[in-house]
Amino acid sequence: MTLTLFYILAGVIVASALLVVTVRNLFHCALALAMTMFGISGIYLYLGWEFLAAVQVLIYVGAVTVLIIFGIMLTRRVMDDTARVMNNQVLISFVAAAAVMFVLFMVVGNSSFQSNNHPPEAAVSAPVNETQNPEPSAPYVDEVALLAGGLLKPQNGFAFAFEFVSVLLLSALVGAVVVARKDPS
Amino acid sequence: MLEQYGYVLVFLLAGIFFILGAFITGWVLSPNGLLGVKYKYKKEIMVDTYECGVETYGTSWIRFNVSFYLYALLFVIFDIETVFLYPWAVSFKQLGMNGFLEMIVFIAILLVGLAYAWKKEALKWE
Amino acid sequence: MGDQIVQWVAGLLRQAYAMLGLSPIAGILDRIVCAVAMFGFVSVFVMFLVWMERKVSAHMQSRIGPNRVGPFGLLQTLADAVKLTTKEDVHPVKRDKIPYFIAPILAFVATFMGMVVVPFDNKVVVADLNIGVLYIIAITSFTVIAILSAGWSSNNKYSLLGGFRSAAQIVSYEVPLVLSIVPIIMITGKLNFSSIVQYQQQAGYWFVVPQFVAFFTFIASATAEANRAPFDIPEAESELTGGFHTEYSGVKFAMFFLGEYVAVVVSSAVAATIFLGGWLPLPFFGFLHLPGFIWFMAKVLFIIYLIMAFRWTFPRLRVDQLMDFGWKVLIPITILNILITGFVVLLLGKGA
Amino acid sequence: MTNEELKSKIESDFKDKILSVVLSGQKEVLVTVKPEAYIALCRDLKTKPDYDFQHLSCLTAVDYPKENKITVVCHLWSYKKCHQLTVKLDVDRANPKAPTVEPIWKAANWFEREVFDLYGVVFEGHPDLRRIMMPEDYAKFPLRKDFTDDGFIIKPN
Amino acid sequence: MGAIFTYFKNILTGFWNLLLGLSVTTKYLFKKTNTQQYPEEKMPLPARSRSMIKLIYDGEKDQFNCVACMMCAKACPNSCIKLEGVRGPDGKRRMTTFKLDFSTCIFCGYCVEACGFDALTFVSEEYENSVYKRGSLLQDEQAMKWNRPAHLAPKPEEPAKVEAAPAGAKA
Amino acid sequence: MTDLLLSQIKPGGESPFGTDEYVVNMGPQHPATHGVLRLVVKLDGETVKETMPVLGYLHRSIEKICENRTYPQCITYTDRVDYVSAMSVNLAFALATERLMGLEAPPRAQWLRMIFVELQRLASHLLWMGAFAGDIGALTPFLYGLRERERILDLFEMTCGQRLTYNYIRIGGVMIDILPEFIPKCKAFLDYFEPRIVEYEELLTYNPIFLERTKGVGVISAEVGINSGVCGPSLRGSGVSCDVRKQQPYLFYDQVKFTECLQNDGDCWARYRVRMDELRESISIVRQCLERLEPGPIETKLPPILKAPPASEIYSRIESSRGEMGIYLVGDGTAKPYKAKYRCASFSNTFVLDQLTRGWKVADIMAVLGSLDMIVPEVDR
Repeated sequence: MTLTLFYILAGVIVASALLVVTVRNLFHCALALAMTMFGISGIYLYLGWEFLAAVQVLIYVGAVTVLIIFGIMLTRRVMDDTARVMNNQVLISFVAAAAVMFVLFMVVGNSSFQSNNHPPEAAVSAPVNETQNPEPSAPYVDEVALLAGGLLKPQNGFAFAFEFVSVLLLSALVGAVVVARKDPS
Repeated sequence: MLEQYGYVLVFLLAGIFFILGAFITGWVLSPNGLLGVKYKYKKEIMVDTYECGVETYGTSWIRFNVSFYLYALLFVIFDIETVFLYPWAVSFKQLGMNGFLEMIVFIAILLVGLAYAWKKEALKWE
Repeated sequence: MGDQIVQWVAGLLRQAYAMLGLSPIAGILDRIVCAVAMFGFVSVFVMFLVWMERKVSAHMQSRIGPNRVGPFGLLQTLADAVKLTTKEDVHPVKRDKIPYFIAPILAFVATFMGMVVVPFDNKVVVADLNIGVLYIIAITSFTVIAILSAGWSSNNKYSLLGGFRSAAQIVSYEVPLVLSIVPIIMITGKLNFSSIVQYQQQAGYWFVVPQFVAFFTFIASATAEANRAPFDIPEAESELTGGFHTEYSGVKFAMFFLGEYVAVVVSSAVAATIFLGGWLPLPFFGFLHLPGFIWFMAKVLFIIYLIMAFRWTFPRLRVDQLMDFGWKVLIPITILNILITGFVVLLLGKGA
Repeated sequence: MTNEELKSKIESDFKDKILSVVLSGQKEVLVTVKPEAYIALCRDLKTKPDYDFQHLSCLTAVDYPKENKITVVCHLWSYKKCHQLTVKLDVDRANPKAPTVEPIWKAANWFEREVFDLYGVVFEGHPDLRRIMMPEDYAKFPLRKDFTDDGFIIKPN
Repeated sequence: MGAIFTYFKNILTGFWNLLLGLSVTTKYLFKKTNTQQYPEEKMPLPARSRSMIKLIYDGEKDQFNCVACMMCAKACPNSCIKLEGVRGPDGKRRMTTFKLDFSTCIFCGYCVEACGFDALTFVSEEYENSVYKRGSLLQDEQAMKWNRPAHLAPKPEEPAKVEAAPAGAKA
Repeated sequence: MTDLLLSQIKPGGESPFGTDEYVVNMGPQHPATHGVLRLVVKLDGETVKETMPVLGYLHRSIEKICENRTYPQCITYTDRVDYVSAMSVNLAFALATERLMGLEAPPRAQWLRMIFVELQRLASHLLWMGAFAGDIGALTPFLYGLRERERILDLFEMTCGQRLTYNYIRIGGVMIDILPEFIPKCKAFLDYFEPRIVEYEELLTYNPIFLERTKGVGVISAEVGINSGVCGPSLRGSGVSCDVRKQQPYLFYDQVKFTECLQNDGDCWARYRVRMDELRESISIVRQCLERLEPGPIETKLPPILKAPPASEIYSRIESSRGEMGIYLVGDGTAKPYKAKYRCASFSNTFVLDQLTRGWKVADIMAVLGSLDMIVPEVDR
């Protein structure tokens, strides 16, 4: 039953991901992308990490898709269905895509996916879990507190990285402002 | 715990089916649907795009201003911030003053960004 | 009391399954029954709300409002719904078909899914998710895509402008909406609604008292999220005729309408739960021993009334002023509120 | 300044620019201007502090088919001095052409468009001389006295 | 510092003024409404109301008061009155046909004012003038026939125009 | 179906980051435009680059009709020039004809005219207030305005029998004298109405959203305003004293006390304030008129068929609710005017719409249009 669910989800994700790259109408692409993201959040949920799933929906569906649609509106030939999918850089892009895919496969293959559905042993053995495990007997890990502890407790050593995220966001913001505000004329 | 999300899934599917059901009902009952009559009047004008009774000039799918994009980008950034805020808020009492100070720094850096955007009038709508 | 009723209904359902020989798939059937019941509740409640809005607006304007169909015109909305269903479905030929079709579905489903976590009474909730607050915020962000699709696919300048304005607006007000809940979560340390209500029960006060700033910012941003006046610029009729649903008619328009009202219900329910103590009775009125469900609905209706009163009292903001209000007033205030709450909670925690 | 004084002052000031100044039966000052001096007179009337006609209250035309002329009529008003003046310019009915006063009073823009639309007077130098009331492709000039268009006029008893 | 102060002051005063506005609408929420339910509740129109033009029919003499003097047709700015008359055996003119096109009538009242024979009048009781077919707006003398009730008969001493000063006009 | 106007518009320029310039029609079938005004708006994103009003959708050639009607018959058509304040136009035409003929109405008629014109100003401003608030998005003041307006119309109907097209003010006087109960009813109305203004002000004047929408929006300076022919309350919002009632008194306006309401900012809010203040001034004028009403004839005795005015011409102006209303009459000695020109306030006020909205947002078009108090039949006639 649960495995069927996974295959359905995977099917949806792959199908909509294929749509993203094949459909010529850019707006439809964006919708398909939202669908993909939604499917991925389903995978997170399937693994039991509900916070991650919610964040996936919140950021990727609610925010990034909107960003992409607004980005689409900046292009000129929005409704041009005759645009060619291929151009003379197809080879380079194919190589690049293959490389990215290889890296992803390496990463995916090496990681052991932790499901939060299962008894706590799996969760306890997770690397960040030494900080806090509210109730060891509980079959469910409060991942939100887990995440917060992992990030913010100084002894975990992620505090600086956490602050750095903020700097990263700041730089993105400043960059956006500079790019958008520059008067071209 | 996770079986709770079965409800979510069922609600999602049920919602879609309800709407489709409503559409089908509408299609059955509407004058141009299953039980309706054939058109006796000019259809082209009726199904044209509405623009106050005047023919549309030019295309509607126009290129938009970059400020929309900027707002979306700002939103993504602040959305990520809130995503970090939530776990922090949940374990706020456990983390104590230490975590609070860390978060203040985090927010402050982002507020600098907001102030910068404000100052540069990037928040000005066009 | 509410949970007793639920238990009783569940028992009846079990018997029914057993009689029909459907016990093996009882879990799925339960969920379907829940969804159907919720849809029924939502439809009826929205019909009531539309009637209420018309009555409230009418009396505010020295009018009577609907009074022909049914007692006090209560069935007026039903009549309207029947009318919308039997209306001809006029759609522009130049539309972009797939998004045009998807948009009303998404607009409704996104908000309808939010109803899953609304706690009507103690233990009377479809699914008391651990991350309830975040779930609602996440799931309602689908509305943006619905509105963008509607605005885009209609191939109409008003729709496009309205849809994009609306998307920018929803996106901008999601930040203060999310931020205004953070202080509550800091205090309670929980993301699910039942725990938040229980915390208020134990603490003996509703969060509207210490967190009134958060309450007002939440109401303001929730109003904006639901595209209600004075933040209804996406469908500002005096500028953009109908905004993103200019080209929709008949059932499809009705679905947008339904979605908008369900969004109002969801945000009011969240506000009632978080700030007004959910199913808890009013202070000094506990002796009435009314079921929590009634208290909860009363609070929801109060907040909905507030939102309606805003709509019929205030002018509409201009789009740039709306953005300014979101980014330059609401976000700084909510962040300030978070910081002040943090200090106070820590100081009180030290003192205690 | 009373209207009599205004009349005599205009008579003396713009002797070479006007054809006649009359005080009508209703004590209004009517100035008929020489076509070539029309713009100059209007500019003087607006800028000279004695007159200070800042406000072009109305600009219209009257059709006189018997005398074969269309008279363009400007009604001027001074907010500061509170006096009124009527400036008239006769143009040829067969080929009605008049200089525009739009550069002097912006308000003349639509008034002149209206006169063009309804009388056919072409205002030379007008920035945007299009039909304003009638459809863009309409060919006749409805306010001329000899205008006929079946279906447009209900004949009174 | 001053800027921050005004920032918060603006928010607070704005909030207060919003509450003021809300108080007005909320007050009206509980007040009596002003609506009248039209088909059930009918407002009596004032006696002078120009709502329907009628031809006065003299029941005693079994004839219309109209003598076809054409004054109404002359006064009508839209020329929507058409009437004809003949000279009767007694030497007096009598109206034979009277047609009023209500689709072009603008209810200016000139015809009633012009009438010197008490033949045309406005009726304030009838004001539901809408019809289903445009043709039925062209009414003839039979459709406009109106037998004046006794209580509306003109008092002999009252002139057509009220010239007496209203009481208390001079305060 | 090709639109001649639209075909003349050239597509906008391109800029790498800007929006495509595009053209949007507002009206004639638009929920916001008053009547059937059509605005062709060139937009850059949300910013207005140009507003082109397209007139003529309500053109009924009233001026041509008047050339074919006798002078009293023309009065019925003046009702249709500005249906929201028909009394003013009645008065304008009647006054113009009287001046052309050298007539003067008896004093009682003059006072009655003043009462009705000022009541009409109240009614018109009330409707304007509602429509303006509705343009900005507040729907409730519209109903409040209509509610009070109904009571004024009741007074009119009681007197002349009509609620909208009165044909009440005639050449040489008024149509009919008021009923005895008119004066107490009118006073009762004024007493009821005065506190209502406070409510409108609470709803709108200092509402922060209203302030945001109107303060500093659509500013017109005094010079530009005068030069562009703006008149009436719209120009008084820019601080120009332009009230015909003060500058060229007609009726008995020189005998009543009232102040000319002026504001200096020239924005939508100033225009709003001017009209709200004028409500109070009009109430005071009506009160003074009611005090000074004396018995007497209400109509100059005219020959049965109106004496033909002399072959002369007159340009007569009054202050209508919307501003300066001028009537240019040319008589040729016959019973029909040779030429009748209506100079309407809305016509010249709509002209500045383009100047006022350039650089503002789409939503501001409606705010500015509302604040100018234009009425389409007055523009098109």
